[in-house]
Amino acid sequence: MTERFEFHKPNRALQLYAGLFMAMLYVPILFIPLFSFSDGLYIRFPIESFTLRWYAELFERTAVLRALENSVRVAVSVAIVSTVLGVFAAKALARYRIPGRGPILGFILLPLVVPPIIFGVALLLLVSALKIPLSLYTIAAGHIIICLPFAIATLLPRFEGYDAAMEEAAADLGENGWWVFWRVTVPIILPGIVASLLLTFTVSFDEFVMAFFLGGTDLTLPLYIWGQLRIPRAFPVVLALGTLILLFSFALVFIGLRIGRRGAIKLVDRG
Amino acid sequence: MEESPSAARMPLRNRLQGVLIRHESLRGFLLLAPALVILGITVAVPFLLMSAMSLWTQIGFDYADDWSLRNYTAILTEPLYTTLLLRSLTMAMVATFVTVVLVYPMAYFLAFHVHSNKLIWLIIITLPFWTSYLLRVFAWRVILGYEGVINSGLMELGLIGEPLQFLLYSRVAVIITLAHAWAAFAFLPIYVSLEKIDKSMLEASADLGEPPVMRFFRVILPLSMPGVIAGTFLMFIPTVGDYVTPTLVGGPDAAMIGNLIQLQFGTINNWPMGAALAITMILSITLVGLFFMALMHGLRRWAR
Amino acid sequence: MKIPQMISAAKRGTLSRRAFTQSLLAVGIVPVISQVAPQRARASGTRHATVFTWGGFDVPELYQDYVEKHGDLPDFAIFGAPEDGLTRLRSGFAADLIHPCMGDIPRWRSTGLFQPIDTSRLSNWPDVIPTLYQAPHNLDDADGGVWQVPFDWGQTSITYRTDLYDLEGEESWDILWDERYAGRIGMLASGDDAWWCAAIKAGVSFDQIHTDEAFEAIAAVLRAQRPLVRTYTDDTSSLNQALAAGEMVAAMTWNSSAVELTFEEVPVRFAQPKEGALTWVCGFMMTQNAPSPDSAYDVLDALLSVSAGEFLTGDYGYGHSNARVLELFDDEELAALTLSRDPADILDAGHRSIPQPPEWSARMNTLYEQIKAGF
Amino acid sequence: MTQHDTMISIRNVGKRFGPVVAVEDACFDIRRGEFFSILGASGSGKTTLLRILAGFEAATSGAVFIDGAQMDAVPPHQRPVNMVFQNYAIFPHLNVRDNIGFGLRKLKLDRAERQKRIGAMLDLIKLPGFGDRHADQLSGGQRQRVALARALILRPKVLLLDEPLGALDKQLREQMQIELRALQRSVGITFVLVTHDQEEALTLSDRIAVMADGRVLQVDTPAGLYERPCSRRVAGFVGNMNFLPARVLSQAGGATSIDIPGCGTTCSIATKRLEHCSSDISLAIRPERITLHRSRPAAPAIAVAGVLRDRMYLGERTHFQIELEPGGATVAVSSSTMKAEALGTIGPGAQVWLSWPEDALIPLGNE
Repeated sequence: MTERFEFHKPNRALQLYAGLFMAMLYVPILFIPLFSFSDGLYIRFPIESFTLRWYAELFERTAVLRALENSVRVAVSVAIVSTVLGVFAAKALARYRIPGRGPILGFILLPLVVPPIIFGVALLLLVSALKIPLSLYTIAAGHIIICLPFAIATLLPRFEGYDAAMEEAAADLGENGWWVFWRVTVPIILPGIVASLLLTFTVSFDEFVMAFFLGGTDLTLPLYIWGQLRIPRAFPVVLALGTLILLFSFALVFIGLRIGRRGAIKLVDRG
Repeated sequence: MEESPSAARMPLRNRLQGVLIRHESLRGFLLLAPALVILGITVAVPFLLMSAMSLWTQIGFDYADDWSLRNYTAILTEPLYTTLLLRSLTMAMVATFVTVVLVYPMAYFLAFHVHSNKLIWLIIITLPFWTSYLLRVFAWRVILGYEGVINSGLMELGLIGEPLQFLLYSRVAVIITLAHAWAAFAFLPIYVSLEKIDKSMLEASADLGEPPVMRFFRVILPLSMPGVIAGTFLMFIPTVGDYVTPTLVGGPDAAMIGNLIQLQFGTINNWPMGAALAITMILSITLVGLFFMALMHGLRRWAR
Repeated sequence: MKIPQMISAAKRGTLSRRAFTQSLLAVGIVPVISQVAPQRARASGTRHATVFTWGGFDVPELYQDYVEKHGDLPDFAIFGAPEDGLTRLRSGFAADLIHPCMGDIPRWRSTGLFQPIDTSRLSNWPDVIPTLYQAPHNLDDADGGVWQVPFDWGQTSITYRTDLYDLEGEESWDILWDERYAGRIGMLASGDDAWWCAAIKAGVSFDQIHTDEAFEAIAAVLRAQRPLVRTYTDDTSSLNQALAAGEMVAAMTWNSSAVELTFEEVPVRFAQPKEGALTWVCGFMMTQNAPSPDSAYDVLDALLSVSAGEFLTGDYGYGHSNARVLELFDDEELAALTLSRDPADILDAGHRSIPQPPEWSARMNTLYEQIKAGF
Repeated sequence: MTQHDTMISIRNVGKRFGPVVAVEDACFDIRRGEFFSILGASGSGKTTLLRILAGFEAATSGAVFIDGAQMDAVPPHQRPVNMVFQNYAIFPHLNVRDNIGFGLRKLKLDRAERQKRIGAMLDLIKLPGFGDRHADQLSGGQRQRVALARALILRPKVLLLDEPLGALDKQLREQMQIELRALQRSVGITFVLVTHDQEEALTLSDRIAVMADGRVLQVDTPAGLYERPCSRRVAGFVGNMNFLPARVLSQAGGATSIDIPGCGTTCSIATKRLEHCSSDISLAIRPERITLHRSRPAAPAIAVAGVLRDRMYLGERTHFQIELEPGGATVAVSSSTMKAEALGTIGPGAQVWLSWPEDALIPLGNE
């Protein structure tokens, strides 16, 4: 590799800036775990005494666990549905000469640049016009809309990243479309699929605004948290819960992005 | 040579197969269909419904579907709506501008000065974006609060005698929170556009004796503009409609249009007005977006 | 195959198609095919009732009898304000019970979404304090039932810091309009409370509240207050936090804020303004097509029980509709909770809101939003 | 040619991608057991034609018959052809053994038979013991052999090869050419090779179709193409060729009288192929058919004077560039180095004479 002249020289000012930037990014988030160990009901700094009791209390609350269960159900279903649809759509976009490919891709990625409140409102209107009761299903339907762009954007580079001749070769060797898909396409794009599952799961798991409009009696975790934010005595428990969610999301996304490589970057590049 | 079976005598299955083989785009559309149908039903139809409803009027618990522009007239004439709309646009713009400016040097650093483990850096930078928005907003309450981290810290250091009040429940709080929450969205496209710049071209311009500062303004900045524009849009548009942040950290002067829309569908119970506000919001975002694009276009011409 | 192994295998590219298919089936397809909605096993075989209420009313302590009978808590849905809840019900949300206040009853009844409650099915009904439900619009003429079972009662008043707020003279609504403390006053964001309290402050008689003059007078009072307000919120947590921190010296609150802050040893008092506080009675209404009415009756009975009342009064500081609950507390304790042995003492001393038509609510809410936004 | 001998029949096949015409009215047959090449520059439509044969592209017009059966509605996986892809398309998630055995799933063989067949193919491609390697552990040549084995194990009627040697370096390419030819002889399957390398096509093929701009220009044996190109484009594509502008003076009987401007010579040649009406034509002549002289030769009737401009020593042969008249056309001459040495040391600027046998001139239209 050739020496990249000045870019190989460390730039002290930029390094300092990068350090500050990362601190600003993470410090606020780290206060959630920190205060989840505080004994007091109110947030006061510095923390006087530490406790684990909020975590213990967390596991006694059936409502939390139920909300967690609901969130997982919704997120798993959304992740699977949007990834499956994403695989088909990404394959079509990457492999076939489709008239109007640009506008179609734009339409699919549209939910990325529409405020979620608009989707929440619009879908609420649709659902109530059709007299569909609000439930976890309606939340899931809403989440699929915002997860599809993420799934497609993660999968599309995967499809574009390998030679279409692989699939042709499999067809040429006597496999029909379905078997080509299972024997060649899926194994090759598997990292993309796993990444898409993880990312869409996380997006759905954390989504609040659409769930707020589309949720019924069964609460997802963010809805539950929103309800609990108003109650002072519930509050430290919410922080404990938030800490666990943070840990969990971090783990999932880290794995997802690592597997999916540059999917997320490509995505924004297109947007 | 064998007689080829005539089309009519072929079983339907084979005929369909034949059609699919001959028409590649048809195969593509079949694969796309599930995604497009779902998006069509969940995006296009509700938007039409929303447009229709925005022309109705709420009377008590019922709608009068007498098709009038009453809601829009109210939005345009009553200061409440115009103020909130303008404020939302302004605050989103300020937050976006601040974020893009803060994020650019970081993206530059990562694109040009980091040579190994870029992926890990990228993951670490984007990680917070994937975690609960609610909790991130919440974290800022902890920091900006009256007895929050900043105030306690400054008091401890003896720099202030009394907690700063403008930190929480203010527009500043909303802008800081938005900037933090959306940093990743602005960061990625800028980074990608910087990363794409051919480094050898920069070496060439250095060879020609251009000083680094000029090189930045004449080569790097213009080449990264598409990323800056993409980042601006990706952050600006969703933030205009945000209502969680103003609710949690904004005070009376920081309410945004999203709050009002949400209220129309809740406490105020005027869905047609809510629909009209939502549509107005989309239209004004579009207008601002077009204006921004025109501005950028003009700037690029002028710079040439 | 365990998920971590699957992921690392996927990274190495060694995961076989069959293993992947199996994992996929295991992880996801089953829940997708079965159902998204939770299917909780019912000990009693009946469906749980869904209770649509404020956050904080979903705690096990209030539903002990129900849990004993059904083995688990009922389902909950949480609203920020009852009006949000009504909107949701109207958009097809299925709940059995919802928790509005007395003044809402006629308007809510007019939606046709509710059914009268047969009090003979409630074992605790004989203990319910009659003054809390004997309003003409609450009694069902046809079969003697009620539209709303009263549950909690209390006041909307001012919680102020006794150490930070320098009270001059008597406690009065003027505390929330005190210019010495500009920027350190907290207000409830919901018009249901704020508007009526402002009417008291403005001296508007509640039976005149629908008039244009009343609207103007109340709006003027609220506009005058706006520069003093730190924030408008319905979020008790924020108000308590701000009062505890001294960020606010006084705020419009319900009983619970003062009680909870006192528990935390914050020096506060729940004011008894000389003009009278806003008093309210809230309770539960049953929806017309309640999915599981039998369970809903069990919920109501549990809510009316003494054990629920003891918690509601002792921990939240709200009055409870069961007369026997008051016997558990001595006069001093009740006074500390700003409650009285006879609810009428409190309720009649203050002002109770009067039912208003939906148009009035819409006008009031819109106007209050404008005022909060600075117009 | 009887129908029995025809393996592939391409009938008026055309293919357009939107407004772009990739293949136009292709019409030729490929014989059973033949090593057939489609030669053309990139963008000539040769790969598209091959993909139409494999079934990856549907022809916009015309029909394709393989072994007598019409293929238009037959999807790729049901066609009796197999293909070796340009970059070999070795499945990255499978090892060599599974790559080669990929197509055997449908035959429902038992394990032993399966392994036997794969083992036989590994031997055939001289890679025994490589069965457990992954695609990324193989060299270019090895990949190519695996791709061949993977296609041949299904005993197709036709093997299609899309630039199979393009990714290899020169030495390996020459070695693989020999092996490929030997393989084709031993398995006796019809091979259809697509290439842009005329030398490769000439070396390997029984017959060649030359394509340019989507059209098939000529289908002939290598010798036929080399010696009797039917157009200037074909002539330019196959081997080196000099083109001299010329004018037809008269045509009578079997003889045509042609004037080559600038050399003051009128020559008559016997030809049947001069069918164009225009009198301006080109005379094509291979560099190796031209003889170089230091003085005007006596023997051949036609001799042209020129000035030596350049001389390149290429080992076995030596190349010369001769300018016929100042600023005019340049002619390339290739002569064996032995003969060139006999001319003595002549350098640039020297006056030389060119001569050729009469049948070396190929008159071609100026299209």
